[in-house]
Amino acid sequence: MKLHEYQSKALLSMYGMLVPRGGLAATPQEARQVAERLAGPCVVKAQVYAGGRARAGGIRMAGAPQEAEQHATALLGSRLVTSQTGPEGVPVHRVLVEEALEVERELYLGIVIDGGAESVVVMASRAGGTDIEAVAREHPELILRQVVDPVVGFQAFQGRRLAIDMGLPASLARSLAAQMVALYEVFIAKDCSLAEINPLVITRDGRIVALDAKLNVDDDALFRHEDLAALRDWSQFDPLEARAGQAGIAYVKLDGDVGCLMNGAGMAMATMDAIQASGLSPANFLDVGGAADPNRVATAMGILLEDPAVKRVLVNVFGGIARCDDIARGILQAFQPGQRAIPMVVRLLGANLQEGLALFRASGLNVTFAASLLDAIQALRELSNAQ
Amino acid sequence: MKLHEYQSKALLSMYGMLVPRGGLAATPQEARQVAERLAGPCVVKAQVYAGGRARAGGIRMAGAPQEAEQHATALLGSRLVTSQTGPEGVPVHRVLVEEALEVERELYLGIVIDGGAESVVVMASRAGGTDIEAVAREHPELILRQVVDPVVGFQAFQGRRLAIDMGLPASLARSLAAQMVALYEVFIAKDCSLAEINPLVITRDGRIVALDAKLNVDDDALFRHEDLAALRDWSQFDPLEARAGQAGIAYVKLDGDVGCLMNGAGMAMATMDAIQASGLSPANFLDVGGAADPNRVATAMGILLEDPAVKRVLVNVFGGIARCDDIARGILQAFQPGQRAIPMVVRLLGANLQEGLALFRASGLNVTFAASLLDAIQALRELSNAQ
Amino acid sequence: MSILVNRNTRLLVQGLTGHQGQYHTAQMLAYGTNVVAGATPGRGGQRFQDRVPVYDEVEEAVAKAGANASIIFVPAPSAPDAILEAADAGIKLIVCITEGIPALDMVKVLHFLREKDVTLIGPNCPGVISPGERCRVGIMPSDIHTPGRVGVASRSGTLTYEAVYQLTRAGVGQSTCVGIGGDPLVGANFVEVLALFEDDPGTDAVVLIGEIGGVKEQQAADFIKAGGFTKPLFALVAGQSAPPGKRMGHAGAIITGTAALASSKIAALRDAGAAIIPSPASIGETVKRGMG
Amino acid sequence: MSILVNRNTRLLVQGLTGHQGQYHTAQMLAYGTNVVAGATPGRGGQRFQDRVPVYDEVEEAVAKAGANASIIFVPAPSAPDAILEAADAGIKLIVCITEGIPALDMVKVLHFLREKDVTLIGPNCPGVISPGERCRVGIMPSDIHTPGRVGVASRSGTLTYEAVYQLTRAGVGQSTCVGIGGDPLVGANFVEVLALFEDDPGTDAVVLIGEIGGVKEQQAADFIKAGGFTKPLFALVAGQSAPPGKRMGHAGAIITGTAALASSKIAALRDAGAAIIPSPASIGETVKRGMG
Repeated sequence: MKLHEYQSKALLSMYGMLVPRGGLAATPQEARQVAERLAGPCVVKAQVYAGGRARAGGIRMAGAPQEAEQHATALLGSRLVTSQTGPEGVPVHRVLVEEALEVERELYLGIVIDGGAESVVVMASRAGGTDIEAVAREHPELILRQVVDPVVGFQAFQGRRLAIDMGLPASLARSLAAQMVALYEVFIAKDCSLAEINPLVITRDGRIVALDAKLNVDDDALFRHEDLAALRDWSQFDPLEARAGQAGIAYVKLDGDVGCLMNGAGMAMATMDAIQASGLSPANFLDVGGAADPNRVATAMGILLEDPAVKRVLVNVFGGIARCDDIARGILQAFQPGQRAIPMVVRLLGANLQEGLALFRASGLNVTFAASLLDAIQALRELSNAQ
Repeated sequence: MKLHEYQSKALLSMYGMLVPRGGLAATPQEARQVAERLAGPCVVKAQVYAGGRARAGGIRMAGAPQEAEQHATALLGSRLVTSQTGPEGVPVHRVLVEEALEVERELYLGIVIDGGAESVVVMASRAGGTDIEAVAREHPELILRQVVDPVVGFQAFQGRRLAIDMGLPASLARSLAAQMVALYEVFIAKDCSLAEINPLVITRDGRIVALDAKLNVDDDALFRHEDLAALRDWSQFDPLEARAGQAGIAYVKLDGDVGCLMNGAGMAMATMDAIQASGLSPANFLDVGGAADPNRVATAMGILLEDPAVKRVLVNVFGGIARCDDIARGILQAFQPGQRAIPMVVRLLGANLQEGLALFRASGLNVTFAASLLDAIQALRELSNAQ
Repeated sequence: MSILVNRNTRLLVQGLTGHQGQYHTAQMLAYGTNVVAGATPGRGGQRFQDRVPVYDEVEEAVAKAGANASIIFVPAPSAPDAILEAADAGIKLIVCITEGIPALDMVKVLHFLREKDVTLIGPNCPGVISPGERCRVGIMPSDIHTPGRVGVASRSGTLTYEAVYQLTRAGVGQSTCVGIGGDPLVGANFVEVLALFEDDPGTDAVVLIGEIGGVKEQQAADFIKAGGFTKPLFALVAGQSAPPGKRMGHAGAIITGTAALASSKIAALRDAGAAIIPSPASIGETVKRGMG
Repeated sequence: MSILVNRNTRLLVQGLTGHQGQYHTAQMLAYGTNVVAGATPGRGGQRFQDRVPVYDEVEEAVAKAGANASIIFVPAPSAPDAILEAADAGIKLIVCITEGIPALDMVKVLHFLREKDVTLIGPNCPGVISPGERCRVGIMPSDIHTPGRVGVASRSGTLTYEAVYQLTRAGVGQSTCVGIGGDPLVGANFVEVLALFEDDPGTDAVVLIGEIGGVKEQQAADFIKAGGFTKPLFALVAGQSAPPGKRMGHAGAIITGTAALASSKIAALRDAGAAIIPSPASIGETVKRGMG
């Protein structure tokens, strides 16, 4: 789960990291007031769940409070389209107005849980302020790593080593290490899956400040962080993704026109791959889960049908725990009177298969049955050619 | 550092342990008000840094608010003498007024840092509500232990095992384990050196409640717990111990008449042992520390002189980092005009020895020099015989 | 022959008394698995289907029922505790079905297990099945499996069923099928499972089913290149059509960098000599042809 | 001959640039210790007494100055980090003088070091000295020591000086004197030090100086009974006159139960065959007589 920049910075600050002075604004007037309080040049930053804001005009310098108000007026209520969003962009409901700092150096600081190391890894780079994934691709040697021992946690000496290996003066190493330790403490205390400070800046007057901040919280750990779970901003999601998310369904909207409903993440991806390999294009990733109950399946199917791009549907469900008749019931439940007609290819396997198929047959809907994934893809192609 | 029962219970409660409903009172009126709010039989408990309160009359049942007020009147402002205090007792400045619970079983729950296991150890016993040290002595098999792995921490299954091995019904094991996990979390979060819930009770209605609570915080960890450090209640100490503690001097008041000033804990204990072995009796343990600066030595000597029981003084300092002239200066500084005369045996060894001895000689005080610990004890005995 | 489980497996079910535990225990018993005990705190003394005794503690199940393997069906917040309880009681094979364990909990659990002589399969996995041994320690549909000499190792659940279904239909039986789990941090990875298959005389070849995210497939490729696995390997990597930066169901299935791409994994495996399965629809066919 | 330190010891001083670090580095150099480097973050490039180079990191001190042992003089809040930095950089002997490290920090540090091939002496200890090797890695007064064949192992600082002083005055020289530290949790305990003395051909007997609190003396007694240490042992346990329940200076010196009593420890050591030193004033005399 993503946190907004302002939420991330509030947490960092609690754990002793320096962040720029500033305040949140939901209206242009509030933005002006914050800028007045800051009494100096400031930055107006759109609060959205997406990176690449600067190039997209989502981060704007303001020399005077009036200018901050103007920027806020332009941003608030708009949709920001960045390299990380779709063409529809993400809505800007709040801006963060912060003091503009005189920056001497920009660093990158990140923490992840590394599957390879089976541990937390703290990363740092002197190539801060840029697209760190590009750096990782083109100059991997610029990204330094320290694996954390889970018994003793991230140690200050590891932070000093990162600082010195980044080429910073040893005089700064101690305070930089302290900032890294603080970020690590947030990471652990809040069950983060990702923490990124890009850039972490060294100001002309020698302070180390988190100019930007991005914390992602492990979705699986939200059960012990009710306060954080409540921060999720559903407005930042595609409306269908938001509905799916709230119903506990793994759904990702894609560009194609084949709506697909699967169970199991691997099966869902594989089905999408097979669709794409056949020259068709999946409209979504959708995993109703292993123990798909009829209501959840109905919600999932409803979401598929609501996507206007979806022209045909593939149901590919391999019953493990899930029973085929439950799946059928759920899908049919979504076809309430008035629901648009849509051709479906259905491939079911597992317990109560005949009962499931019978329910489909009885429904009167346009359903093609397939016995295998190969058959299903073939049937889809035929449908597509016919349409 | 000890915490009062009410302070300990506030922490436990924050971490999810059940404690009796109640409130703190500094006056009999407040005690009555708390009792009225509780609306039922209650217990009035003296808040002191000592166990053994029940037998000493420091814990009293009250059927009605008026009775609670009477008990509070008797306790507040008095000094409570228990088996764990000296004959002078400890002052009662506050009482905790709590609901009286209907108790089905009394258990013991404790957490320590075990030097042998080099880890945290959680202990539980079905012999709760009694003197646990006596149980440990006479029925050690009744005290169950689980060593905690520092990577994963105390686990619920360990708590269930303790519960089941105590002979509790498995139906209670889960909730008891949860209480143990909560206590372990307090222990770690607050850097405790000891946590004891004695008794942890199971009420008639099946709740698990910490009827008493004792948390000691690791003195060495107080630098990261300013809030806890501020809770130290100096009124509970012998006045001389309090003064020494505030000056950072390790001082323990004893029963004898030989005041002694040493550097190093082992040396201090050994010197006391030698005094005692010679038939004399040490008036105190006092370690001025390795790098004894003159001011600290002066404070230490002042404390010795202020103890009216002290009839003679032994100074036994082996200079490592400490210089003998600094020690001499500090000791002499304590003999301000008006200070009572007292015979001293001085044994110094280390850097600047001659300068130190010269300072003593020039002071005009009654000082016998000794070259060895053996000589020093011999000189003390002669002094004692002469006095 | 098989790896991990066989006729000597004496299975304990942790969380047997829950809904999922009961359902799958019945399935496992029906398949022939020797389920010797269940463990649910507070439910000791019960019997499942009048024959499987339930204990309060794993320790008791080991002592009284001789359990030597465990399958875990307890909810995510309690699952790390269940894994540690099993390890502490001396269980040597722990299969954790539970989905949704916080990643930082698994960092600690894996660190703890590293010093112990324990194999953890999962979490968030379908388990292990050896058709020839009639031993199912998992939640997979039994009837799609058939005894044979091809091993399956997979990060996915249902996609494994699909693969096995295709294999069986193509006449290719399985020695053992292992779902290693869809989380970024799991006990045994592909490398450990391939090492076991390498040593298993009952396995002639392995089907590896990977997906986007992490470096588990690259680690497998490195292991093969280093000579750790020498039998034929058929590999499928799901997620070629997945967009970057989006979690595709599994916590581990997210493209966060170049290495996480399906194409990178396929390249690594191909480079290590694996036969790449071109489409999820042609698993059975590819393996059958490859096995000649 | 000696244990732990000798003429090949190439010592790094962590926290050399502090007050205590400077004072004792001067003393150690004067004694003959081969101090090859200091380490203080942010002070790299300085030189102590125009000859000992100071580095920012321990790793650098190991790489450039070939340090193989370290002594730590950094304040308690940073001391665990200093220990871990030294261990991480490959230092094999770490002597931590620092007093006042939180006990829970030491639980973690000791757990971490258990998997490493490192000996930690201390914390809260006076260090190690081998007079015959002119190697002092500690804060003890140098001049009281004299080369010889008796080892000293002690939980105390100044009481060790007293013991050594008496030994030297009695004409009994020392092979190595080790202060293991006064905290409840320290790196090497009596057992580890006795094992080293057992193997040291330069040590004929050992003086063990214990005190109230903990079970370190009992562990030593058990080790002797198990045959781990066979040379003559002279033992003194301080704190016979200490009251129960009060911390006597050292964090570890507190009587919390029967085992913590001086009398229990003396009984255990006597039972293991140790010669008990009757009074702190008669250490030298007792050992001299005992050594015949």
